[in-house]
Amino acid sequence: MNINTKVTICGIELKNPIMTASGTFGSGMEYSEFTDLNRLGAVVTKGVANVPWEGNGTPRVAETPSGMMNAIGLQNPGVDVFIRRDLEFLRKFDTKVIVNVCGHSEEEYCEVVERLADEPRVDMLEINISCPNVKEGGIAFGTDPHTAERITAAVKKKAHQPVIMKLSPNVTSIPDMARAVEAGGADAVSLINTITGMKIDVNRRRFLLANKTGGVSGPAIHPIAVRMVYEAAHSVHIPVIGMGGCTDAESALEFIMAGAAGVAVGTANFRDPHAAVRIISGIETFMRQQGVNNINELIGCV
Amino acid sequence: MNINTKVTICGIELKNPIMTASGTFGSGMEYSEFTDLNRLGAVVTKGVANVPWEGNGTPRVAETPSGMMNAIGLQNPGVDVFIRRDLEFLRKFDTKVIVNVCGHSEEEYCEVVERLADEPRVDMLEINISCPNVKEGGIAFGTDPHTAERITAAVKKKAHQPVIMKLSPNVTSIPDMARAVEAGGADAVSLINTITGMKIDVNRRRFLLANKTGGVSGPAIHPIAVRMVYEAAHSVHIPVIGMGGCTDAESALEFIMAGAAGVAVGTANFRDPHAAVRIISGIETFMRQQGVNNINELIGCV
Amino acid sequence: MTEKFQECAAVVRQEAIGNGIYSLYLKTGSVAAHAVPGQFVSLYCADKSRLLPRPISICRTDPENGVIRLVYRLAGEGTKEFSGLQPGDSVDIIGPLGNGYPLSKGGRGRSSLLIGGGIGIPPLLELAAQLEGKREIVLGFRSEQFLTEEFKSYGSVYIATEDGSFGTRGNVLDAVNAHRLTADVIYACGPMVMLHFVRQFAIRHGIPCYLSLEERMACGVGACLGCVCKTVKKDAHSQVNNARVCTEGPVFNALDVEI
Amino acid sequence: MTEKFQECAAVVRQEAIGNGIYSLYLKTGSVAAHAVPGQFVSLYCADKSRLLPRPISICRTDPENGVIRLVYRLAGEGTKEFSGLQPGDSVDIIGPLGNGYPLSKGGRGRSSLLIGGGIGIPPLLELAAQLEGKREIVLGFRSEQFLTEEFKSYGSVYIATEDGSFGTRGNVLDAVNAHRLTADVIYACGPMVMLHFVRQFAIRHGIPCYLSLEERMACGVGACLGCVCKTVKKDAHSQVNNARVCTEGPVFNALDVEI
Ligand SMILES: Cc1cc2nc3c(=O)[nH]c(=O)nc-3n(C[C@H](O)[C@H](O)[C@H](O)COP(=O)(O)OP(=O)(O)OC[C@H]3O[C@@H](n4cnc5c(N)ncnc54)[C@H](O)[C@@H]3O)c2cc1C
Ligand SMILES: Cc1cc2nc3c(=O)[nH]c(=O)nc-3n(C[C@H](O)[C@H](O)[C@H](O)COP(=O)(O)OP(=O)(O)OC[C@H]3O[C@@H](n4cnc5c(N)ncnc54)[C@H](O)[C@@H]3O)c2cc1C
Ligand SMILES: Cc1cc2nc3c(=O)[nH]c(=O)nc-3n(C[C@H](O)[C@H](O)[C@H](O)COP(=O)(O)O)c2cc1C
Ligand SMILES: Cc1cc2nc3c(=O)[nH]c(=O)nc-3n(C[C@H](O)[C@H](O)[C@H](O)COP(=O)(O)O)c2cc1C
Ligand code: FES
Ligand code: FES
Repeated sequence: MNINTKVTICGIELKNPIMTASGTFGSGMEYSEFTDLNRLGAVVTKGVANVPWEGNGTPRVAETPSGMMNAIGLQNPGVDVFIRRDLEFLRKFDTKVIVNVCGHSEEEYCEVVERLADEPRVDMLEINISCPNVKEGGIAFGTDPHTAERITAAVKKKAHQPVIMKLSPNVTSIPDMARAVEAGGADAVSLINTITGMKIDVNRRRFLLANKTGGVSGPAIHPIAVRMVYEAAHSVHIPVIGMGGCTDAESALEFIMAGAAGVAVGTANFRDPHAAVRIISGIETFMRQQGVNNINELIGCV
Repeated sequence: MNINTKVTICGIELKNPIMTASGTFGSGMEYSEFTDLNRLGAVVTKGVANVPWEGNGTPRVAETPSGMMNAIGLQNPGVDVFIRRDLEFLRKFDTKVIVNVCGHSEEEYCEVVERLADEPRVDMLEINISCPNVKEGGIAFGTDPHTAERITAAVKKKAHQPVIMKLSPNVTSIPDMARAVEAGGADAVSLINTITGMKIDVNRRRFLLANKTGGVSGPAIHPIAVRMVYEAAHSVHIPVIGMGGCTDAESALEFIMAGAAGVAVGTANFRDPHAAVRIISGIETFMRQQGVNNINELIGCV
Repeated sequence: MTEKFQECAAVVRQEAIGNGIYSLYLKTGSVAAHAVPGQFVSLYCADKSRLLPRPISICRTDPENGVIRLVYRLAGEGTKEFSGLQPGDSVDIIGPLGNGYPLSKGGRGRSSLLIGGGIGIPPLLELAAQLEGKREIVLGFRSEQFLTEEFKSYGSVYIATEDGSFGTRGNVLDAVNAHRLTADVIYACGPMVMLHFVRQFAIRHGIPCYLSLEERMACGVGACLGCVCKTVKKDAHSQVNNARVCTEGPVFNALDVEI
Repeated sequence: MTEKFQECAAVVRQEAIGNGIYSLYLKTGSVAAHAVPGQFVSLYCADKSRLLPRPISICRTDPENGVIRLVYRLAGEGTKEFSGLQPGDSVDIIGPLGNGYPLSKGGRGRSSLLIGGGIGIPPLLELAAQLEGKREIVLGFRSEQFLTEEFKSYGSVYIATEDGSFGTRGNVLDAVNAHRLTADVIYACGPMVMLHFVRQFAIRHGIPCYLSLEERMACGVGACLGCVCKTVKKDAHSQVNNARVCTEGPVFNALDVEI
């Protein structure tokens, strides 16, 4: 059977809907030892800012039941080194490149977007307004519809590539947030970023993470993410990229059937460096078994 | 070593902070075959309405990674049978009784509270304004601070027992919600109710639960719950009761150290009917090992 | 209702008795001694990511040795875990759960028709063994059979297979009709759609009929209200037209439930 | 940096070598052949509720037979799971990870001081075996010793115990001072507080010193930035004063890190 796994998001054709989730895959270099980046629909890079960021103190990661918590705090080498080193590295691969952008202010986001505007290696931009681990910017922008709309509009003015706005799950209403960024001109939305959590070391009576709180990711949050992806897909007309606990073909297909045109694999990489490629193969097997010729038939099919 | 596990919540003394979470323990009858209810700080009953409720269609439950999802939809026999049968049953035990109350409208909540007002067997009321599985009432009241405050004030007018308002995690700001119910006159807050999730049966391309969405509970949500309990405890002056994925002494102590005066055990009962009693013993062991005489020293100690 | 126990049961032995079908013998403390036909146990998984106990019907009980036998089909991760259990291992269980079949409706001097479909067949084996009167046993399979030989010790066995590879081609009712079977009472267990038609058959022929239903469960002991089925009349416990499959069931009088 | 492999490793054998201390031998495809002293592997748990790989240092390598030896202490649920591994079982691993100790700093004609504390001791064993010059080895324990006999094949061993039950009462530096030990290079692994004082000692005496650090990890391969330590100078990869323990480390020149 001839199956077609190609999806088109904002006019960009991906060979399949599976991409890596920002911050869990570096810029592909580390995992390229294990996995063939050419198999991926896209690589989404770690968030990059206008200048290098130090990130938070350690411990920065902790395990939770069927999940993990992180408070990296968006450590990154800054956009200049990113372009010189990371984008250069990605040039070698036949996959799409989505650059995740972070900032403390509208200006900082815009500065990065401008710097990337003429980089041919950048296929799309994902604007992270939902990081729970930085004090300013990040989640503060991602939990208020008005701010989110304003930032979207500002970024869109500078961007030469399609703009994906990355939403936070830490909100009362996903539809409100999705509609806000759509109104601001977003070309797509991605969700979910991590859910804010906390872990306490009871023997030492103190927080396990230096940052006190961290973002929960992994299979634990998958059912919550699927619900939110479904809500987003049913409230906007732009494409939705789903993520949160995707570990196998089944959990990826849940996102697709809930309405996602793309699916990002994050924490699962830590458990299995081959996760993304394994998921792609699994989806192909599913399509063959179920007689689905075109993956687009499955998007939003429930 | 002589240890004191007694806590006082709204002037009611509990022999220890461990209670059952509403809806996971019936009214104690079913689990009394396995576990000694006299050991519990309190039994929190399944939500009760003014009249019998049918609840949702089936399937109503599904497993998720380190958690589960339910959409019971608050099936209950109505307050009359509840008083006659369930309260009567609980009379035999030396534990506190907290009655969880649900309704579709302010009037319905008030009706139940009035019916219970003069029941001596009811030590406290827990008002569920956070059930994600009913269309009206429930979560609709629990995600808007103004509505939550109004309902709290209305219920307080009728209640003869202390009123605990049960908060939803499906909100942008827990502090806003906690402060709203405190302003409405709540004597305590409890949290978290379940987080709305969705599961899709990919082979059949349809929702796994008849209700489409359900509430996620269990260890998967524990770090999220601890964060929210911490936030609540740091934004109001009334006592906080923590719940969400408590399965062992350690996870209970996390809630206590985050600021909870009481901890409810829910989904863990399904994995182990002895869970609550095991947790109580575990806390006692911890206190002995760490030389903690009085559990109140641990409340909010991080 | 029988007394319930939570136990750590020792694996006596386990064998594959068909394609993805396993037969597991567990040594219990009290469960075997208290179980009646049609009851089930719930097995807890060792893997901590899987919280909910898995309900599995009791296929045979050996109260003297405290052993129960379960026959189950690989369905997902939980049953996959159980399929790896070996003598020396143990598994946490809770049971016996549910009500079981009313034996007194059949028995001496009366004829019983036992109808089982697929993985609904196992609980009928202990029932067939404990009933006393005439027993006609109809078993429906997709293709491959299991347990049929053992049923032959307790009555006449009629087979239906979907692909016609053995017995009547079609479903259990096709076999019932082909052999013009009838009885004083019908006991059935199997997929919902089969039970639906068995129920209609029983009502049409005015035969008392007991159906063992299946529903997704959380607690298994009646506390969570996860596992209800629709009842014709208001249920005494729930005060609505819902009964708990794990507690009022899994066996219901066909006249009492809407399926 | 060496090449990394994800493998399913077969358990050769496992034994308890102390109170809650286990010695595990794994047959690997390529890890053993590529590992250098001071590198580690990460072990994945079978239980699906535990996602993150557990970093464990390589204690010995037997490249000819493809076997690595790990020595670890029961710390929580993951190591508890590993402690149940038996010959015939297998475990998923990834490695060798990290940089390892710079062997050339010690070696023939030069003297090395190896300082290990508690569960930081195991990786020093392969280092001691591969170094060639004079080796003085200081091992610190709370009370119970492990691996000391094996170290004796490779150099002079000095013991410190917190409770004074053997050797110098106190910490490893008390033993270093008591025996007036010095060397051309120091290699150390152990708790952060021990490394802090070893670093100060080395700087004070102007001895080149390599410390193996520990930090909570997620990916173990440099992708997540979970495991950083503070560096004195701007790190080339991060462009800030942070280096990844799993990639730039776990072994750092004492002059380069702030601990
Ligand atoms: C009263 C009763 C008796 C049963 N007796 C038997 C038996 O004797 N032999 C047998 O093979 N099977 C029996 N089943 C079905 C059996 O419970 C499921 O096949 C099993 O739970 C699947 O678990 P899993 O982890 O392998 O599948 P998964 O699909 O991974 O399980 C995920 C969750 O769904 C639940 N689930 C999945 N399928 C079913 C189902 N069909 N019914 C109820 N819950 C389900 C599981 O319990 C678990 O909570 C019975 C079910 C009930 C309700
Ligand atoms: C580079 C490196 C080498 C190590 N080498 C050894 C060794 O040779 N022998 C040995 O016994 N231990 C070693 N450790 C510590 C070992 O990783 C932890 O003891 C182990 O991960 C605990 O896992 P657990 O599931 O039993 O504990 P849990 O506390 O249940 O683990 C929960 C989470 O915290 C992490 N964690 C807990 N303690 C530590 C710790 N001390 N360091 C890093 N992560 C931790 C776990 O990996 C897991 O992700 C090493 C650590 C690092 C970073
Ligand atoms: C260690 C780590 C670092 C992350 N860094 C970023 C980041 O830089 N930018 C971003 O938008 N999301 C970041 N995320 C969020 C992920 O991209 C993803 O949204 C989330 O982890 C849920 O997916 P998962 O459950 O598959 O990991 C990070 C997540 C993890 C675990
Ligand atoms: C099956 C089920 C039924 C529930 N019913 C109620 C209810 O009637 N009223 C209520 O306030 N909360 C109800 N809850 C929510 C729990 O009381 C608790 O807040 C939640 O499950 C989180 O705790 P846990 O993770 O320990 O289960 C229910 C939860 C479950 C799993
Ligand atoms: S499974 Fe909980 S009531 Fe039946
Ligand atoms: S653990 Fe991920 S970078 Fe080191």
